[in-house]
Parts: sequence; C-alpha cells; structure tokens
Amino acid sequence: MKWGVVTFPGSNDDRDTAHVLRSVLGHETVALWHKSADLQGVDCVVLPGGFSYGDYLRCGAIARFSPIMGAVARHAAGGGLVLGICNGFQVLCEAGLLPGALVRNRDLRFVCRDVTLRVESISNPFTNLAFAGDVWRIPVKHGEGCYVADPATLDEMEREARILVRYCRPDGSRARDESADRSDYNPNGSARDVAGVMNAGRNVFGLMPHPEHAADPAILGAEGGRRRADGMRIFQSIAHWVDQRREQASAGSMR
Amino acid sequence: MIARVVIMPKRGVLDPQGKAICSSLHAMGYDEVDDVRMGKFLELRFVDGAAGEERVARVKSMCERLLANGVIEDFRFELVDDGSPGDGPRGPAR
Amino acid sequence: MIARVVIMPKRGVLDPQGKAICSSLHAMGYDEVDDVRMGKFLELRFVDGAAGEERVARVKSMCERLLANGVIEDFRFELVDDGSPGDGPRGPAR
Amino acid sequence: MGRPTTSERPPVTPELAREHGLTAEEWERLCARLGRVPTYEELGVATVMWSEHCSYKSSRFHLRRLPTTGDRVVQGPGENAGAVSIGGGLAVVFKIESHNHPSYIEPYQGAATGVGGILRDIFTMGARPIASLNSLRFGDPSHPKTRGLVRGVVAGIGGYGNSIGVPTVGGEVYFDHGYDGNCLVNAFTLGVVEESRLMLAKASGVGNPVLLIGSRTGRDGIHGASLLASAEFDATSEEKRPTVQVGDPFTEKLLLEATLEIQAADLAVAVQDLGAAGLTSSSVEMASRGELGIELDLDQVPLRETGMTAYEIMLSESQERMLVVCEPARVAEIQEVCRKWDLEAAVVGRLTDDGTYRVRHHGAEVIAVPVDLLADPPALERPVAEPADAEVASEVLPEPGDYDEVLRRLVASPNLCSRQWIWDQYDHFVGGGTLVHPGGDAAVVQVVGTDLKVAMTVDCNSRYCLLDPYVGASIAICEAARNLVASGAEPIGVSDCLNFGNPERPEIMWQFEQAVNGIRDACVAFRLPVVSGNVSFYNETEGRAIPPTPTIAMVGLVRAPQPLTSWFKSAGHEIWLLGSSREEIAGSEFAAIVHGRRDGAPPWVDFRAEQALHQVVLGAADRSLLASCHDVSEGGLAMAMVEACCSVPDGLSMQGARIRLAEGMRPDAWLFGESQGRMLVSVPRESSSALRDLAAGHGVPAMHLGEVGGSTLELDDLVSIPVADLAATWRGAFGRMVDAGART
Ligand SMILES: Nc1ncnc2c1ncn2[C@@H]1O[C@H](COP(=O)(O)OP(=O)(O)O)[C@@H](O)[C@H]1O
Ligand SMILES: [Mg+2]
Repeated sequence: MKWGVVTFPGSNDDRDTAHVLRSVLGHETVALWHKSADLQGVDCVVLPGGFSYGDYLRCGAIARFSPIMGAVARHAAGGGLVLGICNGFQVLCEAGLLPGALVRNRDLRFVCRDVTLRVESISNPFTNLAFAGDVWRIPVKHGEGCYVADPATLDEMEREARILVRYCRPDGSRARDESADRSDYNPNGSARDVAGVMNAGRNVFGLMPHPEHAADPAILGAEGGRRRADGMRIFQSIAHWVDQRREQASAGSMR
Repeated sequence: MIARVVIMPKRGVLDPQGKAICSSLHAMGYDEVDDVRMGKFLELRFVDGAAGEERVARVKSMCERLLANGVIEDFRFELVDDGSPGDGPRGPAR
Repeated sequence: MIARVVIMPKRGVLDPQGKAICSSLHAMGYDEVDDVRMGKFLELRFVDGAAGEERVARVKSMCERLLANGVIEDFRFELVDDGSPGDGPRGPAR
Repeated sequence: MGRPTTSERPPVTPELAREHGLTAEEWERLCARLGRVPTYEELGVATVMWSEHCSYKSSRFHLRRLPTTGDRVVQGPGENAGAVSIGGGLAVVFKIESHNHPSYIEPYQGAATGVGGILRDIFTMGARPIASLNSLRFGDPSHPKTRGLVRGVVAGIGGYGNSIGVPTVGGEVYFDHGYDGNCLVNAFTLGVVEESRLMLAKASGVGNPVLLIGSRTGRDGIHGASLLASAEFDATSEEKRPTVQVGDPFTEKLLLEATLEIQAADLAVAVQDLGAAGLTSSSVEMASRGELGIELDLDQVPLRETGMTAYEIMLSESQERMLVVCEPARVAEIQEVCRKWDLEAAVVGRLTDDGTYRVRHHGAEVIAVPVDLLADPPALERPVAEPADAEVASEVLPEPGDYDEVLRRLVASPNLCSRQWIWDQYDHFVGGGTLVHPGGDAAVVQVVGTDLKVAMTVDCNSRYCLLDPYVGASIAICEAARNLVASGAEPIGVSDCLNFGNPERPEIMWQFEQAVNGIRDACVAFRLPVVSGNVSFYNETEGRAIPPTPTIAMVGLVRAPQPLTSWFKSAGHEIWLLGSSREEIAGSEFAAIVHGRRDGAPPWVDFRAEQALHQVVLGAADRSLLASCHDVSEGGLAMAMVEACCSVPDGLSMQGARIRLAEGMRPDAWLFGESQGRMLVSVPRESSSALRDLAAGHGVPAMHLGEVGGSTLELDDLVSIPVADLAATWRGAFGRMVDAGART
C-alpha cells in the first residue's frame, strides 16, 4: 500500500512518521507538501503531529485552509483513508472532517508522557488487528488535547462505535462517573475519556496519542524493553484493511 | 478603520483558564470576583477607511471561517474609525 | 457588574499570532486587512453591584499583579452593569 | 545607564559614551583609532561589540588555558558551536549558552528565546538539532519570586522546544537562596551533520552579497547584550523591560528547514545567526573571521515597524534571523528556498576588501570603522584576589536519631525530589530517536538511520563551587563524565557555561580563574576537549553575586549495543558499590537540610580513581554484565538507592531492595555523604564474580551491598520504608512545591 505524510509549515512528527512507515513497516511512503493539492495516489493520508502554522489562533485552524486540505477532503469524501495524529487530529476537527474540537488541557500545561488507552471498537479500518479491550501504552504530548463535543454527538459516536480509543487506567478500567476526578489516567480532561474518534463515514480517524512514537522496536527496546510497539497496531490495521479491500476488489473483477 | 473582535468560549464549554484565574484572584484576596471567563481579542486594521454593509459582511465571514470555531466559541465585533494608524491598541477606555 | 479587560501586546513587541492570522487572511483573499494584533479578553463578574473608585482601583491592581504581564503587555478595562448575570459574553454590539 | 535615545541622533560626547557603558580607555581608543569623534551609530556599535557579552574581554585571558584539541575535534571554539566526530562521517555539533537576565525579567519569553538562540547556533552550522538540555538555578522555594520563575521558565523552554520539534531530553535544576535575585537559565542543543558539510560563519569572496533571511527587524531588545547581559541588576532593572524579546518558534522552524535546505544544496559560502547585538555582531564577526570588510545598506533590511533609525536597526535583537553570504549567482536560488518556506530574504550588503565596516542608511554613510577595531578589543587581565577564608568550624555534627524520618525529608526536598514535573512539560519523543528519556543519569538519543547513540548530560554543584571553585568545577567535569559512563557512554567532548558575578570584583575573578583551572585540569586528565562554551558575568543583584556556577555539558558515545539505565530490574540481582566512600558530610544536601550547614570543604576528587571507575563500568557494559548502573551524587548512597528503586519508567514494576552498612563508618556519612567517584550497580548473581575481577583489575574497590527485591527499601536496620511510599513522595514533591498559587 502507499502512504502519504503531509508536511505543513510547523509539522514536527512528519519525519518520524514517515520513518516508521517506510523503514519499520517497509511500505512505500511519499511526502505531501501543503502547497500542493496532489495526493499522488496514496491509499492513506497521514496528518502528522506538530504545530502547523505555529498553532497560533487555535491549533489546526490555519492549516485547514492550505491547498492540500482541499484534496484531503475530496479524498475522504471518496472513501479514502485519513489518519490525523495530534495536530493532525486538531486539523481534521477544524476542517469539519471529524466532529468536536480540542481545547486547552485541564491542567493548562503541556503534557508529555505515556498514557494507557483502551481499544473500544475494532470493526473499522484503524484498529481491526486489535482485540476490543486491549490496553495500549502510547505517549501523548500536547497542550491542547482536551476533546469536547456536545452530548448528542458523543452519544451518537458511542452508539455507532466511533470512539475507537479511550484513556484508561493500566488495568483498562475507567471512572464510572464523568464528574469524578480522572486525572490519574486522563491526561487532558477529555470528555468521556475520548482519545480518538472516527467520522460517520468510517474512513477518517483522529487521535491525540502518537502511535509513531510507540512503533520502532529498535528505539523501544532501549530502556530495558520498556514498551511494546502498540502504536504499530494502528498502521498495521490500516495496511491490513487496504490489502483486504484490494483483494476483494481484484477477486470481484476476476469473477 | 479597525475591527475589534471578541471571541469567547461558548456557554457550557469548559474554560479552565478562566477558572484558574478566578482561583488565583481569590488566593490573592480579590474575593469580590465571582467568575472569570477568558477569550481572545483581535484588532484587524484595514487598508482603507471604507466601511458599510460589505465590510461588516466580510468581517463576519472572517470570523465564521477562520477567527472563531463555532463548535466552541462565540464572536462579536465592532468597526471603529481610528484616526491614527499604527497606534497601539484602543478600545473601551480605562 | 462586570469588568471587561482587554490585554494586548505592547506596541513594538512582536506578535507572532497576529502575524500568522494576517497572512492566513490574505491567503484566504481578505486583502483589505493590513495588520492584525491579537490579545486576550477577560470578563470578570463581581458578587455585588457596587462600583466606584475603589472597584476601579482594585481591577487595576488585578491587571497589574496578575492578569497582564507588564513587561510585554498593555491592558485597559471598563466596568459595565450587566442586568442578567450568567448571560453570555457581551460587549461591543455586533 | 540611560536608555538609548531612539528617534534622534544626539551629539556624541564622552558623557554619552559613558552612559553607553564605555570606559574612558575604550572611548580614547575609539577616538584615537578613528582619528575623530565617532558617530552616534558607531558609538552604539562599538559599545555592544566591546560589551562583556560579545567581547569576552574579562574571560578571554583565562579561557585560553582550556584544552580544545583532540582526535575527534572537527571544530573547536570560535565558531557558533563546536563539532566532534562520532564516526560514520558524522559529527555532533553542540553548545550550551546562558539566557539568565532576560529570564529573570520575563521568565517565559526569556527562557523561550534562550532556547531559540541556542538552536540557531546549531543549525547555522548545517546540523539538524536532535536534542536539547537545560540547566536551571532558582532561589529558595520560599522566596516570593521563585515559583513564578520556575513555572514561567519551564513553560517557556517547553513552549519553544516543543513547537520547533526538537526533543528536550534532560537537564538539571537546583534551588538555593544564592539565586534569589538572579536565576540561571542555561540551554544546550546538540545537532548532527555530515562532517564534510559543516557550514562555517567565515565570510569569503570579495564582492559576494550578504543576505538577511527570516523575520523582519523590529525594535526588540535594543541593547540587550550590553544592558542586560553585561551589567548587574539594580532597582532600575525593571525600567529596562523593553529589551526583552518575544520568540516565534514557528518562524524559527521555517528558518531551520530553509537553512538546512540551503546547506544541502550547497548554496551558501557562510552562514551566521543573529543573536545578541543582532545585525551588528553577526556581520562584524563574519567579516572578521574572513579578514574582510563589509558594507551594509540598511534601506534593504525588511522592517516590522516604521520609522526605525539606523541605530535601532543595527542594535535590534529581533529573533529568528540569519545572515548568509553566497556567490552572486546563488542569490536567486536562496531566495527561492526562502519563498518555499514563506520567509523574507533580502540582499542587505556585500563583502569588501578594505577591512572596513561600512553602513549606509537613507543614502548616507553612518558607520565606517575598521572591522578589527570592533571585533578584537584587548583582553583584560582583571585583578584576582582570593577572598579571606571563611572560618571553617570543625565541630562534629550530631548523628540523626530517626533515619526513616531523615530519608523521607530528603526525598521530598527541593534539590533531591524527582524533576518529572518539569520533563512532563517537554516533548522528549519528537525526532523518534530518544532511547533514554529524562530521569536517567544521561539522556541517550539514537541518530535515526544509524546505529550511533549519543549520550549527553549537564552538571554542576554550585555549593561545592562556592566552597572551593577549583574543586567544584573539577567535580562538575567528573560528575558529567560519570553520568555519561553510567549510561554506557564514553565521554567525547565538553561545552561549558560559566555563570559568575561581577568580574570587576577581584574575588569573583578569583572564583572564575579557579573554576577554569579546575575544568582544565579535569579535562586534561580525561583527555576531553572543550569545543564550545559561553560566559555569563554580572549575575548579581545589589552587590550579591550568585554562587559560582560553571555548568558543564558533556557529550558521549554509547559503546555497548544498548545504553545502561539506572533502575533496578529484577528481584535477586546483587547490588554492588564501586569506588571508595569517605566520611564526607560537608557541602552535602544532608548537611544543608538536616543541619542547616552549607560550609566546610567539598568532597575529595581524584581523577585517577574516577577514570579507573569509568573503565570498570564501560568494560562491564561491553560485556553486558550490568543490569543497572547509577552514579552516586547529591543525597549520597541513600538517595541513589531511592532513585534506583523508584525511577522505573511507567508501566514497569518497582523493586524494593535491602543493603547492609559498611563497617567502621558513621552511618550518616555512609548513607548521605557525597563522596565522589562512586557507582551503584546491580548485576545478575552469575555476573558478580566477573564484575569483582574487573574492578580488582583496575584497582577499584567493589563492595557487595545487598540484593534487589521485595517492596520496601531497607538500609541496614536504620531505614525501612515501602518503596511505593517513597516513590509517591519523591515524585509529587516538586509539583507541590511550585504549583501552589499558580498563575496562568
Ligand atoms: N530542567 C530539567 N529538564 C529536563 N530534565 C531534567 C531537568 N532537571 C533534571 N532533569 C532530569 O532529572 C534527572 C535527575 O537529574 P539530576 O538529579 O540532576 O541527575 P544527576 O544527579 O544524575 O546529575 C536527570 O535525568 C535529568 O535529565
Ligand atoms: Mg546521575
């Protein structure tokens, strides 16, 4: 399959993400430039982390007007896959490709650390290689990652299994009550512990944690094998989905 | 001519900064403060002095498309004549 | 009663946010915008309606001590009566 | 010192020169060399170039003593940063720099622009920055300014570093009332470059154009170098506020990418960033390095504000700017790269062959001064005097009664508690190469796409330096090296940031001289080159100087397949102490916290023993004998044990441990003394005899202390505390200390 990683002015994790896709996963990966509207025929567009346009005004607010985002919107409308990580998630919300918005963290501080995530739903292009209830350890690093959406939208996403990952305790549990103190595991105060959501069309996914920083075994191995490559599951799920669809399509056309 | 734009968190949307400022004020002894909301203030300076309907419409569209995020924010603005271009911020007198 | 406080970058101090917003507006075709400055807007709501000299003095000291960073920011404020406590932001009419 | 007049050109008189900060001799020299009275602009330019901050006039005489050469050295001092070969055709480029005064006045922006400045020093040389560190000093936590400074500085460092996408992987922070009126913010960045593509800031090619790229020039920070960095604080410092600059990390990120693209395409002859004293010092230095003249036309400089005078344009410290010299045919290509990254790029001058520094504004020549006059003011040999020795009381401190209680206090104390509150606010993942994250002895970052693993650390115990600057500074080198070795790395190069008081005072100059000697002797012993550095004088307020703080940044290369880490891995592993312990309590955190004593002699330092220790650890790492390795520093063996138990990364389980007491030593000295040259290691049982033999072979004492396991920390029969309790106290203390009464 073919990946495209967008570089906005101010993108930071574009190189890291491309490195993981190209050198660790071994897939064809092209760089997409914000001033061009050419997606070069990629199967999945990744909007990486960083501070696009300095994240001045609001995170992701300015990036959504760049030429590439017009192409991304068309790609998504045609059913193409889009993955937004951190700043990419913010851009997708600002662009209206995902519901809700990301606001200042509860504690008003940038937070960079490993969090534990529970996989909530697996019948989708992004987490299909996980088991529901799996607990992943993936880092977050953001100042504005508190997810907000109105209750009706949250209810609808819950019903449609579009909240794919949630912050949780290491044992997978969460506070029962929204109003309880959840600061022991929810790093930013996100509503209903949402860490990542999918659109109604089920082809656009945005999340605050950084799968690309929990993907390279050569790096993860160092601190006494501290982390599994949980982030890799997302990239592998996407690849698996694309491959399956391709097989189905070619089987269909052969018939 | 300048436009003064105020962008505030929608009612019901968390405003952790306002909350934090409010508790700091209390800690400093300003107990008369009941509640604090924090938003943004923008000053747009225009190239020419023309005003009118169209300018209002265009500022509104700037707010809707870029300056405010309708999911979480409300905005309002006013257009004012500002004799001295290049001067510092102006607004409600102190 | 509420105080509306505007905090702006001092004249001559770099305002990277204003700069970025201005170029983005240009890219979107709003060429009439010449310059953008961005600051903060605060609404302080008070427990009682009393105004007067003392309130003004206290709001000023809140600004100086906490709300504005005197090294790089200027502030100004106004006190307004606000009939409906708990209402959304008010200010220059749209 | 008066604020520079901004709008007009006042007549230049000896009084005006004095107000600018020129001494009588300097004024004489300027007039004599010019054969006339300088213009207003010339006075301004000479003042900043001859300021302590730009000219190193007080320190140069001493800095010459530092060793700067070695097999790996690609670039020593004199350029924007030093460069050391790491093999595979690659070099690391690194430097540490201070931003103390601006951070005290405006903590967020001061620290942020400090990070911005050191980053530019690195990518100016064509190196992609891959890691940053920071070394911080604040006043006593109870001082009214301290907490706000901590919060602002940390947020500023994170705000800039996170936005630009360079991981902040480590640092150090200490609190001491000696910094109440003057905090320190030292920032370090390391980048990687192909050795053959290192870009220098030496101008060459008469007639070549000079381009200014990056941000527009505004009235920011005029006279920052001479006003802020080269004078002590007094009651009027508040009025100097407008000299603070605001950083724009977004523009810096664009500048970084554009500069690296210019380098990759080989478009530039020389590149120099604009730092202190802006356009003035960057253009003077470039011309001076190339022994050329230069002429600038200020009408070509893109301005942010209208009506700026020549004086203001020359002295502006607007951030995120870069000066580039190229061949005439390359101008268009450089401008094309800048356009791609939405940056301005204007031709503002050209190189000449007459050795003169010429500046035109509105068609008139406002400056015409010999370059060498500006660039090479005479080095001063300031008087040095050893201060009268404080009486050292030889009284014996009483042993504490309750060791549990003492350890709990130490674990929660400002200088010993975990710094996680800080690094949680720094992106230490970006770049994808971080192998050892903050919290270990040294940070380790892999150069992505290679097997090379670079370790780095910053260290300085200024209490030791106050007690004895020579010993304190040499301990800083030993400790930095030990921290690298504890991560499995061999030290390869040093950058230093020498933070001191007013050099016009002979006692301060004595501290400085002693510290430089200490660094020199230790570096010579360890065969380590000092390839870059920075001096910050005038760190004092109302005549009270900071403790001498020669911060050492050191870089190493990990030899073993994997770096070592400091925490205990598994129950059953044996705990060993390498190196010798003495009864040394003076100068320790224990003495300060428990007895309120900060006097006496600092710990003994022995370069030979230290080196032998390093050989043992690196040898053991090569043979994969060690499960963990941690150096023993502040808080002594007891704190090293706490850290080895509690500094487990999230997601792994904590281990308890039990050790026995050494015979024949006071228990408090044994547990809390800060004898140098010691390492706490854990080894699988089957490896312990190999470790013992290795140590014996190098003449290093090795002592079997106890075992890893259980859920409590047991230090003989003196201390027994559940590690979960210790960890909670240790991790939470910093936040409890600085978060109270937080301002947004
Ligand atoms: N200002 C800081 N920024 C980032 N990390 C820090 C900072 N201060 C301390 N640390 C980290 O905390 C850990 C302990 O620091 P320190 O006590 O100075 O270690 P050591 O005594 O081994 O030199 C190190 O990993 C260090 O990198
Ligand atoms: Mg250490």
